[in-house]
Amino acid sequence: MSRIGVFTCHCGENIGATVDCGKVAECSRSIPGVVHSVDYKYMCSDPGQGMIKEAIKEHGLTGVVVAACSPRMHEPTFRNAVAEAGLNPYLCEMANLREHCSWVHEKGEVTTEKAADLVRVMVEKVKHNQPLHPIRVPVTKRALVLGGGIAGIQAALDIADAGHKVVLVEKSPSIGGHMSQLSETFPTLDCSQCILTPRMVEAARHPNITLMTYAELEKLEGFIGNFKATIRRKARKLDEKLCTGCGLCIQKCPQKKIPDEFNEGLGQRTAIYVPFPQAVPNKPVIDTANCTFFKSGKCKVCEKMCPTGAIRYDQEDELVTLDVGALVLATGFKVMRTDKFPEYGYGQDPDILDGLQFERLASASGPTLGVMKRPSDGKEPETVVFLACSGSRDRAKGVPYCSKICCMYTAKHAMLYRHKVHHGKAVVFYMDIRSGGKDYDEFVRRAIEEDDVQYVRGRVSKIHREDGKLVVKGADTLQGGAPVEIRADMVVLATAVQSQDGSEELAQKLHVSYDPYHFFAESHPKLKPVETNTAGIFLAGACQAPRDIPETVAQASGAAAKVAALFARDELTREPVVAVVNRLPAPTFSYCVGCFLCQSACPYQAIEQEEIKGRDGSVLKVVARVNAGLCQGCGTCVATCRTKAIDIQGFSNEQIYAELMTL
Amino acid sequence: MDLTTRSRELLEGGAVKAVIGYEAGRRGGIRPAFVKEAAKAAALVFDGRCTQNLAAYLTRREVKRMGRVALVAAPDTLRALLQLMAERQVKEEDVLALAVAPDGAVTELPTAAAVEEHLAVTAKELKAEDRALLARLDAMTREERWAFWQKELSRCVKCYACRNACPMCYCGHCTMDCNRPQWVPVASHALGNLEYHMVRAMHLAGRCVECGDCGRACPVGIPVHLMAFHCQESVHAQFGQRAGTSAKLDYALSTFRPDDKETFIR
Amino acid sequence: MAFEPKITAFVCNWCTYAGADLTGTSRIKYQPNVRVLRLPCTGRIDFMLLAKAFARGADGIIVSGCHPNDCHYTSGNYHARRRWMVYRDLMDFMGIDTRRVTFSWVSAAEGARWAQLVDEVTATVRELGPYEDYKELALAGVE
Amino acid sequence: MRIGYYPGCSLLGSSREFDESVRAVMGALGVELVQVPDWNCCGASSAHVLDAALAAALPARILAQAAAAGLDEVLAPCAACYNRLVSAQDSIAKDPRLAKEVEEAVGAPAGRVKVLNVLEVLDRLRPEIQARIQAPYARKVACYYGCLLVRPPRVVKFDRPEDPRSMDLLAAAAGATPVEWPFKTECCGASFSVTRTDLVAKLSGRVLEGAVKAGAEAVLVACPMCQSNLDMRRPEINARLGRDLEIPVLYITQALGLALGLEPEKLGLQRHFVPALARV
Repeated sequence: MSRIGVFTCHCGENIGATVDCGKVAECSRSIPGVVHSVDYKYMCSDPGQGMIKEAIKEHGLTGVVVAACSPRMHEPTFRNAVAEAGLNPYLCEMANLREHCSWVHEKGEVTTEKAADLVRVMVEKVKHNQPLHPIRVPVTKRALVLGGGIAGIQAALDIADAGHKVVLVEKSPSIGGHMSQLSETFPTLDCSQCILTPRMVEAARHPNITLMTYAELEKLEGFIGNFKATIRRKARKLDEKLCTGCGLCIQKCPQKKIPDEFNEGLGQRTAIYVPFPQAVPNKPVIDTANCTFFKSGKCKVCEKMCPTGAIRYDQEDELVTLDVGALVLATGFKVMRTDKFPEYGYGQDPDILDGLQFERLASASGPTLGVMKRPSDGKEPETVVFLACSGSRDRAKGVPYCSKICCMYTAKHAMLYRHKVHHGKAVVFYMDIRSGGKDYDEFVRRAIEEDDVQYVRGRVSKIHREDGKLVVKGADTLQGGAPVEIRADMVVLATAVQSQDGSEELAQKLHVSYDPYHFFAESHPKLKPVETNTAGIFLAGACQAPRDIPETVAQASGAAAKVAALFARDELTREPVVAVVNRLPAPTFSYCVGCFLCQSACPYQAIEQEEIKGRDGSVLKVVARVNAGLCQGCGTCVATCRTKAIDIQGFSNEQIYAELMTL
Repeated sequence: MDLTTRSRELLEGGAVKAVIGYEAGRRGGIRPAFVKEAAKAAALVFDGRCTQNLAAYLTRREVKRMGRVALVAAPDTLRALLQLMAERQVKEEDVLALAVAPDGAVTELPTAAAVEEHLAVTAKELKAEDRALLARLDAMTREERWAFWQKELSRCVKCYACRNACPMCYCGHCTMDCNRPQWVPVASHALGNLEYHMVRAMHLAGRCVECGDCGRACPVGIPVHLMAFHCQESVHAQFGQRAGTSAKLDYALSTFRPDDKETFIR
Repeated sequence: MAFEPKITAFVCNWCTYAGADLTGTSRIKYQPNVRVLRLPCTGRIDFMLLAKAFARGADGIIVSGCHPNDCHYTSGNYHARRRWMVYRDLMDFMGIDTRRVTFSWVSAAEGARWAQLVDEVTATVRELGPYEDYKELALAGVE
Repeated sequence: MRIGYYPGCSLLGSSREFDESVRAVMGALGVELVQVPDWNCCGASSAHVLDAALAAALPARILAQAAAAGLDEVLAPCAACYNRLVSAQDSIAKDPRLAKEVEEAVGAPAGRVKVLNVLEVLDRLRPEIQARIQAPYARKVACYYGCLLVRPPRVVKFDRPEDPRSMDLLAAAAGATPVEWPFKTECCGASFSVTRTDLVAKLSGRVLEGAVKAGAEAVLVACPMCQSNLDMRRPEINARLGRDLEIPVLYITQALGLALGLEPEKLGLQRHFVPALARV
């Protein structure tokens, strides 16, 4: 027999002014099963909580209803209080008299009646509550960081410095990411590689960090604290242990005409290559699609040249399985390519570049060694036009969002160009200048005022080539939309920042949500910016949204702090609001008939198949089982189950039915 | 090869433990037959009168215990067989479907793929009388439909013949049997009857192969099958899939498309 | 006494319940006819609950959760939406008055929208009057 | 092949040679053109800036007439007519209220007749064209599409909006060598032809100059307005450019007709202001 206590709170005037709390307490006293009902000014205060604890002991309560504010506000408070009095905390429920009643209705009998109804509903629910116990899961104290750009490097270093093991997985042959391609960085114009490469080396040398470059995540199973990740280590065709990185193979490789990804196609590389001289690890890979030996069966120059005999043509991809407790996603971004711009010639003109290509052109380690030469003929460009918002904020291009970094890097580009070509003319077409950030606007002003970059507010409708020049046609909206035509030698499109290729597939592999543009979705836009909706998977950098370097680094450290906090514990406890499949004695075993139609309803793949075996080992029945570590308690499976075999703790069929039948 | 000869071979060779088919019953009727001995295979018949969906027997414990069986199957039986495979109630290797052509020739369909292929050429079509009644209901006002069903369901005695006849009603523990909480009242009164039939229809949405056996089983002649048909047609119209078309069919109500159209949601 | 409809609302914890909390915090007033039942997710809302709400004498029902894409559990609302698409069809087929059932998305940020929704539904159902058909039926269940 | 035919006003007047050459080429390729009975003005140039309902109703009536005559597809060679017909269909499809209004005005629903431009129809016939070439039109040509055939892309859904290809492929089929040039869809000045000849001279002048610079010996068009502006306004253009450009402007159907061995007079080549006959 239930012995329920009802505690009605006035919340000062908040409830008391519109609801007759005394009457609510009195009505509640007459509900069958209620043995104690009081009202008090502030239930959440110390004396208020004391009243609840006292009553539990004095009346031997088996359930508590606190009629006060929203459970989203004070449920933990009252459940703790109840637990302190020795009652299972999950035997306490709250009736929401404040947000759902007193604050939204006028003072009067109807409102008091509604308040009494709300209490009655919760009393009937709590009668069907079961004592529940937090779920404990162990934690594997090793993190997996996906993506070896600055976000991944920073996150890995911070986690490693906190004393935990990290595996840093990067899909290309070297860590470094986009930042390693940049020439100089805004707003300080310090050389990107000079500040990045020490961190790359640090990551490689850190005793807690294992680097896996030229590798990708194949599969992820498990749940927070207990993930099992399968990594595909792509075949470098090289024994990394033997290779000393001397580079002889690269020098002698006869295949030298392959467009160089690191230089964004502006340079060429060999078939056996390291992406750039400062690569970490400094171990080459063989690009089998372009290698003469792999294409024709003849060559093997690299094998002949290698002083340590490290070349392995027959090496295969290798699958490695890792137990990890947390993941940091730091897979970065890509930029829209110029071929997406029909109005600017479908990417056919070699002198129309995207921002990353310009970075390589301006970089001291780039294909021109930092000398301004336009790609078509190697001449020094005398007029360069920069187009901000190329593709961004443009619904027709499918990118309605702002790419965030372009205003700043366009100013930087124009500035770098002016520093290198003193007599050159730099023109920027822009929509707005968005330069929020420390020292950012000052930087843009410097470009305009000190470096004489001409800023034209307007869009460019067309670029075509005429008499060896690129004719850039636009409008100057500050001059009443007057047509502007500039004959340029080179055009740089600040193309949109987009989610990395394969983001959608990766998100689905990991069961994290993503936005319509395939950027990974944070758990809460303001309060949980580095968490995903999947516990134990965190976000860092531009895989979530366009970001600049300082923001990326800050977020990476944030994600690392979350991982470190998770790893500070040996065990995790989770709310026991999870689904459970009922179990019965033989021969029924469970109401579950094993149709598993609930399986696809589960957003977390938490429903497994369990074989119930007889003494002889034969399978008697296959039924569903919920992995409590994976289950997040949405209850979609419950509504799907025809036999009512599956139910959810805390919101069980009996509880909800009892609530409904009270109305 | 005809049904009897083939059945005899299958039983003699031990390829199957039983042939589930039809035989002549009393007064010129037809009844299901479970032939376990080759000698009795001669009793098997297959003609237009053989409408009962024999797939309903496949999930019975007694049949499951037999081992591999051959199943004399009309198209709806085959659909039910595929749906049962999709719902993991029947294993591909446990059933050999025997489709009988009008001339008596037997086609053996040993795999799900073979069944799917066989069915792919026969489009599912509702019977003219069912279509007519559905159209009539569709043309009614809401109030008329309410009155129609109230009148029909007032005859329901909750004998569960419809549930027993249905190949998809294999749940050991039906929602109707659930008493904690007692979702649906046990007694056969207006509320319980409506709730029972709506639950059944919803539970068949996306799963019903539209064989109509539930309606034929009803002793008081309620067109109970139309409720399931309606749900099934709703699933087909909105999500573009039919139950019993593939042994790997995803359940329409536990899958989704983000762009499912939501005209009525505010 | 004038007819006051009884409205039962099934809402998810993360969006609509939180949205209704915000209505309170913002002190936006609305009709007191609604009784809210909190569930973790719209995916948890069994169609049977809607049937039982009518059986218990509800004149109107609100079912509300997170907007598409916003589900706390990623996809519970998508599953719920499919279920409702079919169940609403079935209700209509059986002659149940679907004007009395309102499906809606109300996010945690839409406090004003929740108030507006409750007011609109209350007004609509008040106009429709008590759900006599179902009440008669429910009486049969009492015996 | 049997296809509906909507000539529109230009093809009866200022651009008779377009009508003549379309009919000649289609005849040579065995296509039967069935004129839409009792057709009316498409509303081009003015209706759509004055009255949205009228701009939809005029094309709707044409299409209703076509549907009533049992036609599934209608060829509208004039690019302006084509654009109006397609745009009206689009706005009617998107706006049920407009659809109702138009249906009341016309007395019949707009129907589902597919509207095709001349390049679309010829593109289907490319294999036949290639097979019947008798006198390859072996010249360097600049294919000039103008604006109406490809814009707005979401409505007309034809070819690549900024760098269309279909005419180039047809010209190549006729034995010509299409040049790469940046003015394929540049504005010719269109209906300013009458009111602001100075603007037309400037805009069309750039187009022509571009074609010449790219090495073209002829400009090919598929729009009466492009043709008149580049051809009829040549004196103004030349005056403005201070040059004496003599490059002829042919309809794609005229070039194809020549390649198919049809007589120049049948293709209306004698009607041009800038002598085309002498140079073909």
